[in-house]
Amino acid sequence: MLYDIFIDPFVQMVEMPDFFLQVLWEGFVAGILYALIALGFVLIFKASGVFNFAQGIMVVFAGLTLVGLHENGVPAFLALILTIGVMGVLAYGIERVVMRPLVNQPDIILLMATIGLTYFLIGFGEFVFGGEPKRMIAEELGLPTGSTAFEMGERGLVILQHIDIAAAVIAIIMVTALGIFFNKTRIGRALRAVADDHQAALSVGISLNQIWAIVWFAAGLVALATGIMWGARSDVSFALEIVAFKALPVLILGGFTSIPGAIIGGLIIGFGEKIGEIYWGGLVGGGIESWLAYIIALIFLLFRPQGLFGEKIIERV
Amino acid sequence: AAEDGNYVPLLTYRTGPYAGSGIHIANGMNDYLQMLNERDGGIGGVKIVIEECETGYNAQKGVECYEATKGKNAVVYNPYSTGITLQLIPKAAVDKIPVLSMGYGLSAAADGNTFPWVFNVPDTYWDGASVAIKYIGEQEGGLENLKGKKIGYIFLDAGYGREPIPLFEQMAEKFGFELVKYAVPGKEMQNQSSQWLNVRRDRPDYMIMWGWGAMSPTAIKEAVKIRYPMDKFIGVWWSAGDDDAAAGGEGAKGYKAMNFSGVGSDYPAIQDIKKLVVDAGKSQTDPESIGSTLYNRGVLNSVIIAEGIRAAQQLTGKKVITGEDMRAGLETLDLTNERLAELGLTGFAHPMKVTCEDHAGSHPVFIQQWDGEKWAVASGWIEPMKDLVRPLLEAAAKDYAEKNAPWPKRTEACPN
Amino acid sequence: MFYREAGQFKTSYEADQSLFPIRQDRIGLAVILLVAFIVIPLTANDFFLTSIMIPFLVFSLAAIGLNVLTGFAGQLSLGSGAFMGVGAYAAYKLTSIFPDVNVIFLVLVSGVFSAGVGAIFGLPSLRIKGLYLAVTTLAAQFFLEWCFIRIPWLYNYNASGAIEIPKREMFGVTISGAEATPIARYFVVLVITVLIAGLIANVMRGRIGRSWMMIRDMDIAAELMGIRPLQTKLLAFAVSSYICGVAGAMMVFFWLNAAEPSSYSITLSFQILFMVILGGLGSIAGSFMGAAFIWILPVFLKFVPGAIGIEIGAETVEHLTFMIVGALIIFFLIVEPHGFARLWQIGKQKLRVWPFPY
Amino acid sequence: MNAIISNNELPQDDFAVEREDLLRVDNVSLSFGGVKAITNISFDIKKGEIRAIIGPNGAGKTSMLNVINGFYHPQEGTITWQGKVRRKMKPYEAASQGIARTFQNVALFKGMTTLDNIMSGRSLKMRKNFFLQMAWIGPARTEEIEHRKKVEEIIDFLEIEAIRKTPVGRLPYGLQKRVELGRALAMEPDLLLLDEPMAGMNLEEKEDMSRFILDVNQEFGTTIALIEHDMGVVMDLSDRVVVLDYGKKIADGAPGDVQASQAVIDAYLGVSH
Amino acid sequence: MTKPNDAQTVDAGAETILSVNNIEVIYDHVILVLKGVSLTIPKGGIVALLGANGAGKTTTLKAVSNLLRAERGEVTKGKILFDGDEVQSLSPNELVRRGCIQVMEGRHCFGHLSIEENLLTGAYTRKDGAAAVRADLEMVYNYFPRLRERRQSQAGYTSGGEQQMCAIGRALMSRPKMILLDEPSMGLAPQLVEEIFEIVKQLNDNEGVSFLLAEQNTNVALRYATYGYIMESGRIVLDGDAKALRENEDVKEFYLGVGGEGRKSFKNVKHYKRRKRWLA
Ligand SMILES: Nc1ncnc2c1ncn2[C@@H]1O[C@H](COP(=O)(O)OP(=O)(O)OP(=O)(O)O)[C@@H](O)[C@H]1O
Ligand SMILES: Nc1ncnc2c1ncn2[C@@H]1O[C@H](COP(=O)(O)OP(=O)(O)OP(=O)(O)O)[C@@H](O)[C@H]1O
Ligand SMILES: [Mg+2]
Ligand SMILES: [Mg+2]
Repeated sequence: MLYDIFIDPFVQMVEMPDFFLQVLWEGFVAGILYALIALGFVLIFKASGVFNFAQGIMVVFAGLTLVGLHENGVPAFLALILTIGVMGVLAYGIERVVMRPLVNQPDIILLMATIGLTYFLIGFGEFVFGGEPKRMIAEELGLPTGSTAFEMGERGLVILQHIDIAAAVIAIIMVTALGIFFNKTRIGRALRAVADDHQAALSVGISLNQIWAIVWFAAGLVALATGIMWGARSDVSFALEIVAFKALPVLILGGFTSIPGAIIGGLIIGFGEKIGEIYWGGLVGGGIESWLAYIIALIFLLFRPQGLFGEKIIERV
Repeated sequence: AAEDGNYVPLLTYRTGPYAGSGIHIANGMNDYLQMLNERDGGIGGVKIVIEECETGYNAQKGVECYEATKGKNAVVYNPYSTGITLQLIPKAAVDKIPVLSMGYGLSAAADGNTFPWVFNVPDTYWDGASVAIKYIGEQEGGLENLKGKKIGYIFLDAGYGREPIPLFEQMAEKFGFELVKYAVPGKEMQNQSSQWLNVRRDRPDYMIMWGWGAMSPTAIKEAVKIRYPMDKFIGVWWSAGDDDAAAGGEGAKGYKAMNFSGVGSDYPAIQDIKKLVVDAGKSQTDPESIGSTLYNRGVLNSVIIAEGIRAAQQLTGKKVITGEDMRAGLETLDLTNERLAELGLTGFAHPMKVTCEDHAGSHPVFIQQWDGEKWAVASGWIEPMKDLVRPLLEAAAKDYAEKNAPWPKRTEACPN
Repeated sequence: MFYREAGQFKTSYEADQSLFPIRQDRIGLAVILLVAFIVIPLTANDFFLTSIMIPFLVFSLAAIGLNVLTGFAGQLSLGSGAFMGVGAYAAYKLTSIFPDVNVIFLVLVSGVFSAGVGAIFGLPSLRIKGLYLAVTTLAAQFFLEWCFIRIPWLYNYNASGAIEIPKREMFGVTISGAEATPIARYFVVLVITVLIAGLIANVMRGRIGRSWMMIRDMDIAAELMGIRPLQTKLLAFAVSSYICGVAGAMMVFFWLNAAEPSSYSITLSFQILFMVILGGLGSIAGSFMGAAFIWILPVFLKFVPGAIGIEIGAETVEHLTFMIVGALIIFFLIVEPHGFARLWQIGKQKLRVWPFPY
Repeated sequence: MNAIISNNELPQDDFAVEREDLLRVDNVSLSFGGVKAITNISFDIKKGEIRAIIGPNGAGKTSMLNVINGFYHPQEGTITWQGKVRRKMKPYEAASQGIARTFQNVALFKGMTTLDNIMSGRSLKMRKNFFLQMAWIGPARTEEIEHRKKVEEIIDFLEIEAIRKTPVGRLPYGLQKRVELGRALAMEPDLLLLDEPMAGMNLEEKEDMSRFILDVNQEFGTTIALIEHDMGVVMDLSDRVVVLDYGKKIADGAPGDVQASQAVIDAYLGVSH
Repeated sequence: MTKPNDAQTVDAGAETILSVNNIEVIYDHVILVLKGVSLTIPKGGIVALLGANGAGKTTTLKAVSNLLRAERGEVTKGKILFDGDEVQSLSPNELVRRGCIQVMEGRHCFGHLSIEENLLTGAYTRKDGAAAVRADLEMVYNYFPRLRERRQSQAGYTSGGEQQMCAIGRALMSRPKMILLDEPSMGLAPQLVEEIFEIVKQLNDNEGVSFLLAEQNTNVALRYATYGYIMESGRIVLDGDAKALRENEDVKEFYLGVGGEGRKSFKNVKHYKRRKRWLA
């Protein structure tokens, strides 16, 4: 038993380095994909202190819109542009109908409002697109398919899916772009101000309406990217919404307000989860992935209650 | 609503995470019954009153649908979810409405003596599991050659996927192969890379899958990704959807699955459906999906319902029957080749017969293979290993009755 | 006009501290209880009892449980579904170990197990706060759910992996299992829910309830006034989980009859959370209102079109239901962010000044 | 009239000799990262006195109170409470030893009514357990009513009868401060720490508040440490004053003396009052 | 509303920067807080709004700056004119852009932002370039040297007074024409109180900024203000030139604490219940 826990896994890692590398790669890809979802959450949290429960469904919604348009004969790239437009309209609508009347309310109320939004989008999305899963038009969008295998040793093989590489590249570009946008611009500072105190932000002349429309739109774009990437992995269906839960530990681990935190958190969870499941999961019957991420996050939190890069929780009287 | 017809509530799901599979089933069930209404004016001269109730594959909503519809003289329930089936089993005897769980649900319910109100023709999961192993044995040139082989089992980590495990384990011992299990948690359906990494490491000779909803297409994609030989990958009949296989693209070519309902749309009855129902705009079915595996599965389900009603009408001489009549009818169900031919469904299914003792019947199953675009039959009818399955079934039924003591004794007379 | 407290004078602190100091409120409560205990049983059909009233009461109780933790003690929890599951599995095991003991007693005892589990998962709350605390409760949720699947002992090694409720009687009346009549089950659920709601209302107006609210409103100040944060939070976790556990056990024993692990999934946790927030954080009456909204409204919407003879597909109804419920959630939050309970209060206040506004 | 001596060796005046120390702070230093909030401060609070702590903004006054009731833990120095050196303790332990306070930024329990807020001050004095509370009838109720009587006295005393049932979040600032005082009083503390109790009040209200503070001090014999920026109030109410500036003590003594000190005028008062 | 009131606003438009006409404010749809309040602030004036706790000063200021909505309050009657335009329907940020900014009671700094970032958010609506903003930042630091020392600290951890300075400094950063100051002196050391009012005076003299001050510290407020209004229970009960108010016997007694025989000691205040009120 002790051997199984403390020695065997490491022996395996050394004996089958190709496989270990593959595990690391899968962990990396999973981490990147989680990070993409988490990024959407971070944007909105950073800008309003709202935990946007609807991010998961926005991912589905964006993916379905894209595929749905294509199915109706719109060329792939035009469909992409139209989808971006739809996300813009959605952002404006959310700002107008949900956020604006609820300014200055406690976080939990805003969270609840995004849950209402989730319900609405589920119903609306299924109403428009039906509940059937749809195939992502990855190829049509020019995303690479296929895979490359690297030989290692005699029978070793590390297989890299091109789509995964594309996902990683896109994620890194988005994170950098958003990071710069939010940290280096006037709007970035305003965002953080809004998250701290809506009323005070209003009083210094920050237009919450404008800020919210911008971030919801940005979150919509992230959702679209996420939808494309996740959709290419499995299918675009409402079941994808469940995957969004995976963003929670990532988010919490990285800290709700940090864009790099989303990536680092994603990677920690991705690596931890894959390695844990593959090398230790078998000991308890497998499937530990469903909670391992939370336990990893929990352990980190016990040392840093605000997450790795989160803003310190201010305690003062 | 039901005074002038036989009321058949259909618990379906066209929404939620399992909608991808559920929609086709729902369409198939609905269309066949409608076709009977259109073509024959129903069954035995009375119309079938069809009502769908959306469950979203959620047990609570399923029960709610049941409660809302049972009072309208429902004749039979098809829950299409193991979870809902389990809730309905004890209620069936009390409310006197049979439950037809075709090829799913509680395997033990095949024991008609313990579960007079539950039917799971044509097969239980244990039948399926035994067929899978038998087929692999055939591929290897005999069951004795299974010795030393490694067979992987990837399953949805829920009652559904776990049920076949005892039989697999028993067979592993008996035939000397090694069973490796890969559980896919429901929440991780679309995120199976760990499981498939493990498959890659363990290199099983064959893979068997018990998947549903979004799990199946994802698994097939992942299998393609790790370059698993697809012709050694066999799914249960619920992982046999066209969309499931299509998701894997080119690479999915060669994937196999068990099936017990016909492939394709060349059957006269199905052509009738197309003409009278779908083309007439009376259904939501996408014409292209007619003849797909899950659609046909839905059709077969309705065939059994219809035949059950007909049998009940003959048995009782009534036109509008009750749940109790239906139960008796189902127990005399005998779907012969001749009858299938009459129905315009020659070769659509293996003949099936229900007896009072055996509500499943362990009917033969065939294997189909994906050719990159559609399914093609890849084997003859394979008999389940009844000798293994039946004792297990009976033991399970006994166990169920004990655990749920006091479980009522069968009081229903055997109609034949 | 009708809702006036003028003229009602309280002469003792006892009277002032009673749960319903205003006479109209007392009358209202009496009417509600009368309806619940007499009118409904006399008039309702099976569907109403089984699909509306029983689930509504079970969910109300669960919402009260979560409200204790989130609404009163301010600790966000997304694990109530799993704690309900602990109660359900514990009760199931207890009935199979002690087949002769009264099942209601066992259901009430089962809550003790979830209280224990809840308290364990409450430990990190000393350090982790707010949304971050969600991670602990989520860990509880997913870990426990996994246990329900992976520990076959919990479901007596059933092949189906589910728990099924055996038939049990009390005073010669079958109260659990499929044969139990909806009326019998309704009464059991009603009595337990009303009882626990009453007891918790008592706790809330005393020292312990106050200490929870102190932690919620300003934990630092509470600590500076002598409240021990860990003890207080753990007690809240335990009490909340106890109630959720009992609700979970009732859910399978008196409503569903059988349950799979997925019955206690995160979806359930969220459902309960919605009820609490929409009903009003920190209000027991609100828990009932929230449960009514989240449970009864969709059922109602689902069967309305059929009842009034409109032909639309079952799934369209479902889609519309989702959209309407979603829109209503947002609508009500905009009208009154503090939930139905506050809406009700404001309504009363308006009534008080009626017909002269302000 | 004597010069203010700004180190720790204060001449013992009559007032100090008569009474014993309730609390002593010796050489306490506290810093946050680079910020030194308190540097090597010593002073004492005698039983029964009103001790004012004044100083410019950011001088470390609030931090001092936080140290006294255990919310901050100083890096150096000792605190002696009723003659015994106190170990590092949690705020709730300090509270149970009899230290109560009000806060600079009102820290009421926003979701509760005035009555409940003040009742919450009695938490430490109430004992009945969970199960008794559940039953309500019987001991728990008797206890509750007993304490309610005390609380009503306080409400009466502070003249806030009218807002008894109002949720405190809706009260104007000044009343919130008063409720907060009530809450602290309900703890029946030995030492009451008041952090700017009169900020944001007009004259009339300040007069009322002064009256309350004096009454508490005289009628209940409660020792009070008071931070306040209104010099009129400080001069009139306090027995002794300690002055902080940039975390250091710059003066300590009788109000009149302190007010006359040039160091205090430069650092704090500006134009003389 | 009466005719003269209307007439007044029309012809006063020229030199009035802000006029509040007979407004009513209701919170939560049921709590009537302001019962017809009218104020006029001349361009370049410093007007003090005095009154006891809960009189409605804060509410009046929020009504002007349109922050009531965020508190579920609304103006149900009356008109507010800023710089000649009706502003009730404008968003708060539009008001700031037009030059009317509020310093909220109770500080409301952005706790997670550093002091400097807090100040910079004040310049959010400005479009006149980074250099000008930097210059103003310098100006604020010169007014409040303490802030310069703490510029990198998170505002949430600074002392109460530091936060107050930060809030005022932040408002100055928007280069307003008019500032609504809600209890600026609260929690500030006496020296600083004087300084703040000196700053107010300077801004008023040099840049022509107008002020509406809600203050409890009547003494200082009336020294610096040109005009004063006294509120009670949601109504204006007295108004007049600051000088006249300072001389008013009632004001002297209840707000300035100088009865007939000079300042009385807080120690000797009698414990008596409510005193005379202008309104019963
Ligand atoms: N959000 C709110 N909801 C309900 N009532 C409120 C709200 N805000 C203020 N009030 C009420 O409005 C009245 C006026 O409050 P306001 O804050 O304007 O007074 P103020 O004159 O600024 O007092 P202070 O000097 O204490 O700041 C008070 O009675 C208060 O209870
Ligand atoms: N938790 C903390 N972290 C960092 N710095 C702190 C913390 N607490 C206080 N400080 C700093 O210590 C110094 C003293 O703060 P304190 O609150 O004690 O001042 P104060 O004397 O009460 O001032 P005021 O009269 O303005 O309230 C301030 O500069 C403040 O920024
Ligand atoms: Mg301070
Ligand atoms: Mg105010």
